[in-house]
Amino acid sequence: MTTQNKPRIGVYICHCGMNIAPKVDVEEVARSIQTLDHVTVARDYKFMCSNPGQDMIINDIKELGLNRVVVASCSPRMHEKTFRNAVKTAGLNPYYFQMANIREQVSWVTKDSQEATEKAKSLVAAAVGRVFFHQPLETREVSVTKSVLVIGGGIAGMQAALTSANAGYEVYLVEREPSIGGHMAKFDKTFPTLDCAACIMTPKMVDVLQHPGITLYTWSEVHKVEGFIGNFEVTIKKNPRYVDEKKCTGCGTCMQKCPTKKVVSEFNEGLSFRTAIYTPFPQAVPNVPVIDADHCRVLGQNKKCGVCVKFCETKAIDFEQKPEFVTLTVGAIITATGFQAVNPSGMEQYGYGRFPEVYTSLEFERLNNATGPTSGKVVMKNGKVPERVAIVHCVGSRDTRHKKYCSRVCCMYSMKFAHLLREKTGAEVWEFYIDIRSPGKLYEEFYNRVQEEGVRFIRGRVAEITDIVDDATDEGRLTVIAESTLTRRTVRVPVDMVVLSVGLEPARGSEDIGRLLGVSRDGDGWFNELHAKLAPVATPISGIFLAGCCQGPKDIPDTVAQSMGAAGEAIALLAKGIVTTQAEISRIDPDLCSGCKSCIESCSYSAIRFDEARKVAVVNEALCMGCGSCAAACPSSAAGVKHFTDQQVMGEIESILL
Amino acid sequence: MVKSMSDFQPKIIALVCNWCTYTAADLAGTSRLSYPANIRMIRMMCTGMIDPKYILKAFLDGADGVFIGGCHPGDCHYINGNLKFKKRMAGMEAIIKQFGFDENRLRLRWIGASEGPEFQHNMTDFIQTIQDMGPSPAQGIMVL
Amino acid sequence: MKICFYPGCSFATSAGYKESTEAVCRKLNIELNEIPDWNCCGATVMFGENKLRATALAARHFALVQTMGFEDLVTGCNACYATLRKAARLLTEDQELFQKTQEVLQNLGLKLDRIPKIRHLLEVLMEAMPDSTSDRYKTLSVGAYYGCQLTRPDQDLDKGDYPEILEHFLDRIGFSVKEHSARTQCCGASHAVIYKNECQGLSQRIIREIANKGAEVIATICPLCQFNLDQAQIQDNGPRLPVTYFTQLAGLALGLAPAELGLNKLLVSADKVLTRP
Amino acid sequence: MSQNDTNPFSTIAHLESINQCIQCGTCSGSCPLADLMDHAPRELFALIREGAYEEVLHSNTPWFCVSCYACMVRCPREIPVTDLMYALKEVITKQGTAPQNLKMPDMYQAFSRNIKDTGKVTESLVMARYGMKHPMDALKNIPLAIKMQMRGRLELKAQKVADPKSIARLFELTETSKDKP
Amino acid sequence: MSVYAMVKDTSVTEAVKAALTKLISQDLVDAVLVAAKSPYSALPMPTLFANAEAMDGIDPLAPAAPFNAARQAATVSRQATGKRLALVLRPCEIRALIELVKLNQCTLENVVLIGIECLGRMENEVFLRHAAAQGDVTAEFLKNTSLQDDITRTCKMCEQFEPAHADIVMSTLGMAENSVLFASGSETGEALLKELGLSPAEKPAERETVTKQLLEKRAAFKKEVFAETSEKINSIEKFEEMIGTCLNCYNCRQACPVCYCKECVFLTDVFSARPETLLRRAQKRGSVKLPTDTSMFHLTRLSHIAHACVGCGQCSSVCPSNIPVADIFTTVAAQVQARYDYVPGRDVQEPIPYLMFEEKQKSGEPK
Repeated sequence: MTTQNKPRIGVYICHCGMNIAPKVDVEEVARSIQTLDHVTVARDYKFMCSNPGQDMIINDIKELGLNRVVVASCSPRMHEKTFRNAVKTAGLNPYYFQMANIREQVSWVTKDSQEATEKAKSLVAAAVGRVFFHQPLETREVSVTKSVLVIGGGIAGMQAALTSANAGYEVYLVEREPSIGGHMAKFDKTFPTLDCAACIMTPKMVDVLQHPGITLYTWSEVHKVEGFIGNFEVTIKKNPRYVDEKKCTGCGTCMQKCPTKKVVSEFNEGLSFRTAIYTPFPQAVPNVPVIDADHCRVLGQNKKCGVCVKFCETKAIDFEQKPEFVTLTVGAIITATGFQAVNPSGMEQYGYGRFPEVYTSLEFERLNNATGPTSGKVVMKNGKVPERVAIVHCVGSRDTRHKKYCSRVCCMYSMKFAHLLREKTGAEVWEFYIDIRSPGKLYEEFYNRVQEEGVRFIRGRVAEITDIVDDATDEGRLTVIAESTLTRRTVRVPVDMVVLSVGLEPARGSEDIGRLLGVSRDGDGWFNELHAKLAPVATPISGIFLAGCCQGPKDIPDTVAQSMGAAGEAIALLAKGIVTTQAEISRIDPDLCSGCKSCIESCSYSAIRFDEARKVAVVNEALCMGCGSCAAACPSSAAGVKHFTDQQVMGEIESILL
Repeated sequence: MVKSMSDFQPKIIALVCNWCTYTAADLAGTSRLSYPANIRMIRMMCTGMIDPKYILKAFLDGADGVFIGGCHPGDCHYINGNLKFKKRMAGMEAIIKQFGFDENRLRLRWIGASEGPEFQHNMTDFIQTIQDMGPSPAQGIMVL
Repeated sequence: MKICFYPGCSFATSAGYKESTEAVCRKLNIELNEIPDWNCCGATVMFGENKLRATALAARHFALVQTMGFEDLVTGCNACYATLRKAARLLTEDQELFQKTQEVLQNLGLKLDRIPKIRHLLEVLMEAMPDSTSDRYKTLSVGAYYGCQLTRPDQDLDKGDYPEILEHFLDRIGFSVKEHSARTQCCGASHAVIYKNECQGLSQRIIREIANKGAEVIATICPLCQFNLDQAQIQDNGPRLPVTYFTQLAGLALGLAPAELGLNKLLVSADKVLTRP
Repeated sequence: MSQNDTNPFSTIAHLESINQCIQCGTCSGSCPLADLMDHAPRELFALIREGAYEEVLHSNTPWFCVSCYACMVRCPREIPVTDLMYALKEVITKQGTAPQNLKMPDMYQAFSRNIKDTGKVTESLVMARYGMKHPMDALKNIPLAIKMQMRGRLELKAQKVADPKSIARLFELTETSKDKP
Repeated sequence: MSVYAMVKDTSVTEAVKAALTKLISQDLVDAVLVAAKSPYSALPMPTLFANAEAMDGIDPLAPAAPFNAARQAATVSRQATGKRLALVLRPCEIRALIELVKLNQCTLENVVLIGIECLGRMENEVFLRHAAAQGDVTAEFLKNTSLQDDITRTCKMCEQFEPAHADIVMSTLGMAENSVLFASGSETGEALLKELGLSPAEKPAERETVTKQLLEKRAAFKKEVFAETSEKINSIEKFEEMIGTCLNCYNCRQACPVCYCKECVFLTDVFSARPETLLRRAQKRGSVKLPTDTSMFHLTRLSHIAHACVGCGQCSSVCPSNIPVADIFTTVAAQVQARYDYVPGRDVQEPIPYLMFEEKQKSGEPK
């Protein structure tokens, strides 16, 4: 409170028609407030929020030189904005204003009018005591860089990138595998319409590659993220491909000639091998191979080889490539890091890893896929077509020892598998389930169709899979044991092949991405959305959004819809181009700050960074939500929320009690 | 229960969070749920913003009771501001108790934005509790 | 090494478990301090009749162990192991049960303060047995059979459905071990004695699986499992596999003679397998 | 699950965990003797939840539990199925409602009586006492008994603790009845 | 398992000097902060030595500490300088230092903590009186129980006289005359002891009994003080009587090692009362003593550091009005620390209670 603008307070008591006046003696309140220090004028009026009411304030400010205004009327949640605008139009900073709620919290809830009047006087005095310490506040605009970073190149990341780019914004898509496509690229068909995954996805992948607005970084990782909404400085680490993307034509000769043939193919879920120089699958985008340094004879065991160099017509092979770091500024970040399948070897009773004919769902997808290890023919390891196959639902899901949640997609993909088996092999299919969950559009109809195709649905969670057979003729087969709860029989079904419908868990490395971005994760490792219903794609860190399974298990339709939603939020931010910071946010006085970082520990929005040079904490105004946790944690009150300072709050308390 | 010391009118400071308890208070108002006029409410953006010295100042300046109203855990507009304040409560209670203020003169309750009736009940109940307890020991003595 | 040992009711009448355990412990100079005046642990019966009584029956030993000044209590039978561990768990979880049990034992002149750690004889030998120095038994292929209650319900010694510690042990002391899928399948326990026909299949299934996987001998760690697998073979015409105790095999590995190990007490004789050079 | 006074199982520890049962059948699928049971273990939980106490009291299911714990380690809701089977047997024994012709309760009775009398279990004596109620069953075991005798594994003399009266005293002190659980 | 060594010399002070000077002469550390007599006063002050010869006046076992040296130790270890530093501190000073590390005020990086088994300190003027009477107060103090009764009231109730967090511990309890026991408290400590080449020794048996007796005596006195103090301040009026002579000089804040604020909020304009506020308070209450907010100061300071109070007693020592501030603060601190099951200085990884708010919580009543 500088000396030249010595407070001159105007107080206005509203009748609010019949809502305040009869119960609260507004004249008496005005009279008593007039006696308080620094109160220049105290009036009462029938409808303060009406135009004449507001004009009264504006005129008083102009004529009487008021520099503080108090209105005692309804709840500030109703008309604080209205009166602040009035004060502003009179040329006074809108934050030189305070309301006293004498309607909802006095006249409407107090029986005796004498008591109501006393309470009103006390609350108005409190408002006067507070407004005395008010400071002029401004909101600030922060410009937003018109570009988006998308982390993860699966269907979610691709969709988010395409929608954002189609809105005309620069998009940087980072994918750590050699090609975009994610898990969906591994699928053969997708439920419920049995579209072929490649048919609906490859066009999108090509769009991403060719879209002028999208810069694609595959075989790369996000290395560091700094800054805040509108101004994120992102460092991307491009791992060496040892193949020059510009020169390579994707002819594939190097991959045929490479002598190292026995590397386990991650893309084929370990069911087949690949060479040291490889693309994960034929329709890879970009169609440029990478050299797996560990297994390459030259890079890994520094032996002499160079077969690929010899056969590459465009001389694209370059063993000297080093990791490159690219830094760029983006306005928004969309996380689409996806999921990975739960590893069922922790459930010994299912024998995964011990019995060769027990497959996980992703492995079975590869068996079905034309580019898979068996070129789409569903055959056992011995090459024969299975005559009877069991599909086991809820493997690792809905189980407090593993994943207590339902992974939402396994019932539907299990039924898809049953259909493919019936169609391709005519094998007898036994599907063991607890509850069929088919909630989406055409989902129940798909379940019905699979029933029609003669799939045997047994309601019972599989207790055990064993290679002990009850009758000798089933030698070499696996026996699936479960209680068929609807017929109260324990069924022991000899089968040739078992498919474990494993649940979903967060992708490997999502913990690091969470730490890089400051986005917290729930008990199961999925990223926390800001609000499950009101802000499902936002995170507590403004400017960072979530798309797809990284926020929780979901099927492809929901993933694509959510990705478009996340892109929508990002576009809204970029389109506006500016972010107006709140006025009532925290400020840390560098002279008082002892550098103890208690405020940083308390801040849930990672909105305070530590200036190592000056050894003080500094608020990032664009991220601060004004919650005040830092103010309460700071003993010296170096940290304080503007408009809720110690003086203001204690001024209010003191005016009530003394 | 006969109203003891009927002439004693407690003065109670209520520090409440804007998003939940203050909204519930407004709702109690619009639903015309009346309660005694001893409460003086101060609007904070979050209970996580309440500095311990506000509570000490209230008691030393003669408040007979201090009520803190916040959002239910999990509903906090700022994720976990309410839990930050709850962690300080134990320490505050120990301090005021040692200096002769009954621990129950300080009360923390979660009141959601839609809980108008609960708000009314909490106000009436707390006022009655303080009424029974009688004036604060800091009343009528010179606090240095 | 000194251990406090709880033999259990079927130790003496077993097919050489007592003899082989004592012989092996003598050889490895492990001092077997048998609890004096031990009583029946109640096995799978008493907890089905009266929880307090079953706990008291088991806890009587905890008081005796305390007076003997031991921290751990070792037993060789899965049923005793599971029952004693269940009583120990209940006493630590349920304060009221602990007080009531204390009162009952006080009445019998016993003081219960501390609950010992219950360990299986296999754990003791896993630490004490030296690695094999000869490959005399490398040609003898053994199937390890755990029964149910060593690794269930707590799964702290090893995984409940697919344990491997007995395999590692037998391999380390010089036998050739055959993997199989019946390692924790149930042999029918006490029901096999009363419902012979209904439970016959359980034991035969286990023996067939171990034989199919190429084992010539079965190693067990519980008197009841040994009894069921042994007597199930004299009824049917399936494969003949001698059902030994892991302590008997350990004895052989230490160079002790079969006679000292009570191997003559098996129903399905092991002579043919053991006399091979 | 109505906690009214007619629920004879209300004293069982952790009984409330059966509220989480999703009737998935893993326990019965894992149970070695499920085929001999009139109800699957999960069915008993459903019956208790619906208040059909009589049907549970007269069920033979708990008496076929071999206590192998396979159900307990695999239950996706971590319900202590085996412990609950023991507790059900305790209530059924006290209520005296086990099915009449069932062999296992009589075996358990003989087993328990042998402990009460001597403090230990001597298999032959338990089989003898059990044989009084089920002579045919006992006789079937004679050939096996002879084989055991030939290998010196048949103990006919009762094994005893030093002071059997103290064990009998233990039984008295832990006596609980239907109305005083 | 700790490693022990023993040094015997003409006096305890010489014994300590013999060992500590080696730290620099054998280039094990670059500097040592240890209490030492300056040429100008017998009162030992924390002094930073960089060469062995200068360490002549060191006397860390002297029963005197002008202030809690944690604050000085924190200034020299504000951030890692790459230099190896040995800090010779009392248990309450080490515990305060650990709290300051948690508050990012200093670091333990390449710092060696040499803890003293502290048998208590005297008020400065009492120590100086004894120093005037006989030369080597330290030796006399260890022998003569009457001198031991002259230690401050707060020291008489201190149960944590064994340093917990130290790499090396120097102790005298139960030792023969003129000899000091060196015990290792960590691997670094063990390595240093070996480097110093002190003659290994066994822990004397009677140390056990002597320590136990002292602990019981201190615990009993502490109980007594807590009960007495709690009784004396269990109403706001009684508290006012206790602080009736407080001058708002804020010495107690200045001396407190864990009161780390660069500028106390009570010195900022938040608490500089304005004329009309004072007038209004006087109108409402009839009168107002100046300076105001005295109770507010003590209670607010309590709410800031009650969890971190290490019971060093310096606040009482520096109070010009001889108010038993330490009695009040240790009594309340014990209650607050018990409620959070938090022991200041116990473990540098143990977070400050207020900064650990559980994420998920059942929504039931918060009480």
